[in-house]
Amino acid sequence: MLRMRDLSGGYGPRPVISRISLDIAEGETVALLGANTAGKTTLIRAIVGTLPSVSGVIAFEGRDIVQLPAHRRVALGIACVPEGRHVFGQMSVRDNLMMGAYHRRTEDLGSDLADCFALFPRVRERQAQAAGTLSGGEQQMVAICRALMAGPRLLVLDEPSHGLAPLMVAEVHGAIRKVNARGIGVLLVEQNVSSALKVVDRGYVLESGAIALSGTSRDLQDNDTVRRTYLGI
Amino acid sequence: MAALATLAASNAWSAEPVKIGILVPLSGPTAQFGNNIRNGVELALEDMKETGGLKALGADVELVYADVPAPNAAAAATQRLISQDGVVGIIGSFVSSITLAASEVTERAGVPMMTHSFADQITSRGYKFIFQVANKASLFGEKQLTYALDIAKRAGSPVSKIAILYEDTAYGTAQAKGLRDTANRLGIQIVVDESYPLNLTDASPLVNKLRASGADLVFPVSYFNDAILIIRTMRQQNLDIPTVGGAAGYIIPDFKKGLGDLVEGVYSIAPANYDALPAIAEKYKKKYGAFMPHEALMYGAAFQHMVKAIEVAQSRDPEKIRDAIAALRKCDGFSAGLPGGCTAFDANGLTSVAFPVFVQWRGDDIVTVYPPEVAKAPAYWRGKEVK
Amino acid sequence: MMRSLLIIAAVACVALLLGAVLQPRGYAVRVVCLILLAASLGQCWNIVGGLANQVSLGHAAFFGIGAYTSTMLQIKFGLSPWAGLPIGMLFAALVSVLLSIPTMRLKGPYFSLATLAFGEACRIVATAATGLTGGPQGVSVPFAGNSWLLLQFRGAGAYVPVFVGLFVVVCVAFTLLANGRLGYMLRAIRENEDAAEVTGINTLGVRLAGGAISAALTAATGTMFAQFTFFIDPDIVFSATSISIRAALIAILGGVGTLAGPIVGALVIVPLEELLSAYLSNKAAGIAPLIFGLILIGIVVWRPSGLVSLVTQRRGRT
Amino acid sequence: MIAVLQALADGLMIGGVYGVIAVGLSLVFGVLGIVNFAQAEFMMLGMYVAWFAWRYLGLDPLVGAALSFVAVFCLGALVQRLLIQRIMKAPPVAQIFLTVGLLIVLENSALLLFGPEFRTVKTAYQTRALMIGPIFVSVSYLSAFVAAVIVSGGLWLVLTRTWIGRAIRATAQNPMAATLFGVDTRWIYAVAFGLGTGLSALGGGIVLSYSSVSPTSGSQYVVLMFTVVVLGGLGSVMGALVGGVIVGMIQSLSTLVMPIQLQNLALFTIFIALLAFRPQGLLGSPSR
Repeated sequence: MLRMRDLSGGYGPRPVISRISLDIAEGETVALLGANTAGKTTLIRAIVGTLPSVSGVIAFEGRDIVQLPAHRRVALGIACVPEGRHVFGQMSVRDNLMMGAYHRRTEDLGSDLADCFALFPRVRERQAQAAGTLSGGEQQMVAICRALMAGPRLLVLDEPSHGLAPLMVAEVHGAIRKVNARGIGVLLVEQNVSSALKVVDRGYVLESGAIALSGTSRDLQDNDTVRRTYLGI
Repeated sequence: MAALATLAASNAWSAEPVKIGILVPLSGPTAQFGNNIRNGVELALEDMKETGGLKALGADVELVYADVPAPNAAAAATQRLISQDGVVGIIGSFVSSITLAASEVTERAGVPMMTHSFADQITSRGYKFIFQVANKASLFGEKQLTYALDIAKRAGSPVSKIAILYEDTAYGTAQAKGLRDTANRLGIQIVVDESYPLNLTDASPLVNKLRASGADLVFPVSYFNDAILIIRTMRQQNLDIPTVGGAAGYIIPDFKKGLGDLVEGVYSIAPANYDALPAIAEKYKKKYGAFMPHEALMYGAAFQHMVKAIEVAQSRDPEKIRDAIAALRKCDGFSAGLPGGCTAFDANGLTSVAFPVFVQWRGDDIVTVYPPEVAKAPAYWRGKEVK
Repeated sequence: MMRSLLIIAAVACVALLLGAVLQPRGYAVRVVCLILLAASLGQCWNIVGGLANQVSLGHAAFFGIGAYTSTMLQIKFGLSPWAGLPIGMLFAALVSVLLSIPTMRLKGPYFSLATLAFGEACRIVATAATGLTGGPQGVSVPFAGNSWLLLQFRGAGAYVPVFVGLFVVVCVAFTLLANGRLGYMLRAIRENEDAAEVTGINTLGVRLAGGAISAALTAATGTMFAQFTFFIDPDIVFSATSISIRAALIAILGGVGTLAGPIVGALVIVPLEELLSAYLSNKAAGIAPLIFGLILIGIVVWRPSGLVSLVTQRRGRT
Repeated sequence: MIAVLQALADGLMIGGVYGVIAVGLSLVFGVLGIVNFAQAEFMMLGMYVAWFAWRYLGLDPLVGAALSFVAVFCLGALVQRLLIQRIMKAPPVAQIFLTVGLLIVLENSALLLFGPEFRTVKTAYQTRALMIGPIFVSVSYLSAFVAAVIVSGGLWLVLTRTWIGRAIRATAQNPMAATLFGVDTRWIYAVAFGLGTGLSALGGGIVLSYSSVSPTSGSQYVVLMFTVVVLGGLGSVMGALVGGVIVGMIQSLSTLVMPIQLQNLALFTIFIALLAFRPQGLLGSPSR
């Protein structure tokens, strides 16, 4: 579904990520692992289109999207839960969800909303509240629901469990599995490597802007380097 | 200007033209008046050409404009006219503060300047090179009241309580002071004495005060924008007290265009009126499509006075021209349109002849109704003709 | 720091030289004076606007205070403007401290707009307080002939050394502030106020001091202006557009927070205005300011961080 | 007592109008983060459009104001694409600089195009007033006020009930996230700037119904507009309306106890004092 070849890019003349190749198959869940400054968010920004300078190939369902502006990628089926959630704080939760479906601009969103509420019943209760007044975990739910409202084929989540209580982390990861069960591909960026590897099929390890390792989640869990560096075993 | 330039070129045999600087606001908030002055001066120049230019010097007169939208730009522009363009005299400006700032430069440079700005201090600084063709603002205030009182008395409806509403500018405060001092001297009660910031956004507070005061006569001193707000708001509240405007906004063609029939019968004090000069006024109307406002007439007269003085002096020396301006008494052309019929000056450079007149709106025109020696028609007071 | 002082000295020498060779009662020397005044005004603004990034749009308040204090003291008590000058500066500094009580917590546009309102409030007070200021009719400085004692001269040429003096004082003040402890602290506040506070900088005191110095020097410029034009009224010296916003424009056009910024800004803006007015006044009304506005827009779109960035950027590259 | 009621009524009416001319300024700041000193010049252009519509199409200025909105919306959007967009990321001082330049250009373009004279419209209701008890209610203020309420209501509906309105609000709060969900923020910036300037132009049409226009009419309102939006909270639409009414009230009530000359001194004093206690304005959020 997503095919990346020799991708380099960054914010100025010096690239932050270089020559990255990565694949996500239809309906697959893939994790992107690595330390704080490894370039994970930069790679995500290249995929969703908000990175100022990129070169190389990103093909989504066979179409090269490297030059496609960010606001047109969501219509192809890429939706993102950005790092730090970035909900529209002064808008109601419901308006936040509506914004997720902006590229479709249809008022007929009943079933999509129902799907979201099924995933996170708490969101239904909070519908009329301003999103900025919710707790961090609730905002994360809104951010995920908002992305799902876009009707994506690939859901990109950047550090969705960051700063959440363990119980909430479990709920979010559970939701990711349910989403994947609906046939939606997932790219998950996590620092919390052990729990991430329980959710995904495969994973890539990023180091200093380049791919250092890749493999199935089982392979990675067994890999000595991964165990030492990220799992602390 | 283009026409002028070609004219100058065709007279190649003649000497270098004599340059006169026209220092007026052509942009900014008072651009309209600067524009009228330009029209007036150009018409005055045309008028003089017909009677045969500057014979004595064998040269043409060239106008050099300087656009001075605000007083901060006045000094530099004046200096530029004098030392770069080599003008022998300056005409301008409409706004008193611009005139005051510019005359500091003309005085030091020894170049004559003629103005019709009202401010009292223009000719009270003891300066030699500034000439004021109109009376001082305080005199306008005084006459505004005495003229109105006389008309009211003759109409049989004496006035005991008056209201003064004025913008807080140099022109408004000076005129209001004249009104106030005269009222106090004559024992007339001032029931409202209120200044307001220029360019009102809402006139209701003013008119509320006016309505509550029970004044018999109101003197609003304002430019156009405030004038129409005040008059309209008065009409809304059915206040039809006789209204005596303080020149400026009350005697321009736009006043009628904006208020229509509401202007009928409104009085104003004026430094001059075009009906004293029917032939030239007719020409002006044909050329510019509206009646000749007083500033066009006054500056046209000032300009002609200066040109005549150059001819009398037979010199381009500003000092000599200054002396000729001071000595000259000119009673033809535009000068004849001024009340008193002449342009002439006292030792301070203030007009020694002119006096303010009273005008009243009749249809599309303003008519001089007072004092009797210059009146063109009888005044109406509350709709009745005053005998 | 050495380089800054060299720049100031060079500009001062050129101005003095021009003052000496140009026709002393002519137009060109008057333009030199206007440039010096504009550069000084812009530099005063630059102290708070550039170093502390507090975009004041109310500097006309201090300018007007300076102009009126010395002028009224001269008219009412015969005091020389040389004596009125420090009194006006002190008064302006005091007002700036008072103003900072309500405005010190304000940030960004809120600060700018509060100072804009303050400048306008001062204009209204000056207009209404007829007894104190002469009101809207303005006041003329009585002319007593050439006199160093009364700081007034017949021609503009004699003002050049005086204005060069003002210019040098203001620029040196800026340089000392920019390179000294106070400047360092102002910049620290500009970058991150909370962090500056944590590191023990008395942010309030630093701001008050910077603001007071800027206000006092602006008042000095106002006094000089009054002695130069001989006529002031509230609309002239308390003008939001031709003093407050203009001071900011001069500094911004050249480059905010740099010594050379206001100098470059004044060197561009004043001659540009004069040239346009000289050549276009005879054409349709409004053309000159229209072109002036278009040039401003062109410059800011081309160089959003000011004209000085042309030089600094090139040096950065090589 | 009657004087107080009269002042309250006048303040409310004129304040509603202030609200409408200022709400566009607030919108422009809220969405683009730009303090637009040229906003009142767009209002002035709107006054001219309404005047021409009255003169040549016979439209009442309150109706012609719709044309003002459309014309200035297009101009504003164009100005945003050609100029403002280029300095969106520049420091705030550059933005001040640009909008001041724009102010000069617009004012003098109007002078060149329309000449320096004052223009005003004549309508039947201009000289009428209703008597409600002892209170005079000017029909022109009342119609202007009603127009202002309708416009504000319409704006509120657009911002909360339409896709474009949601996209504008989303962009104002978080342009990055808005982009992720398919909002072309550059287009939204142009639309928001057009909408903001268009609303001020529409307000200009409303003001023209009782006032006059000349190329410098904008300068009459520029400081007033800023006072209104800062009092209400920059970027807050409701705030601008509340701010408008407060400013109208202060101006009107202050004349009961002090000279009219000082009405704006009263306004600015309250303005600065209020900022000291609530630096983000009455309804503004502390974030921006």
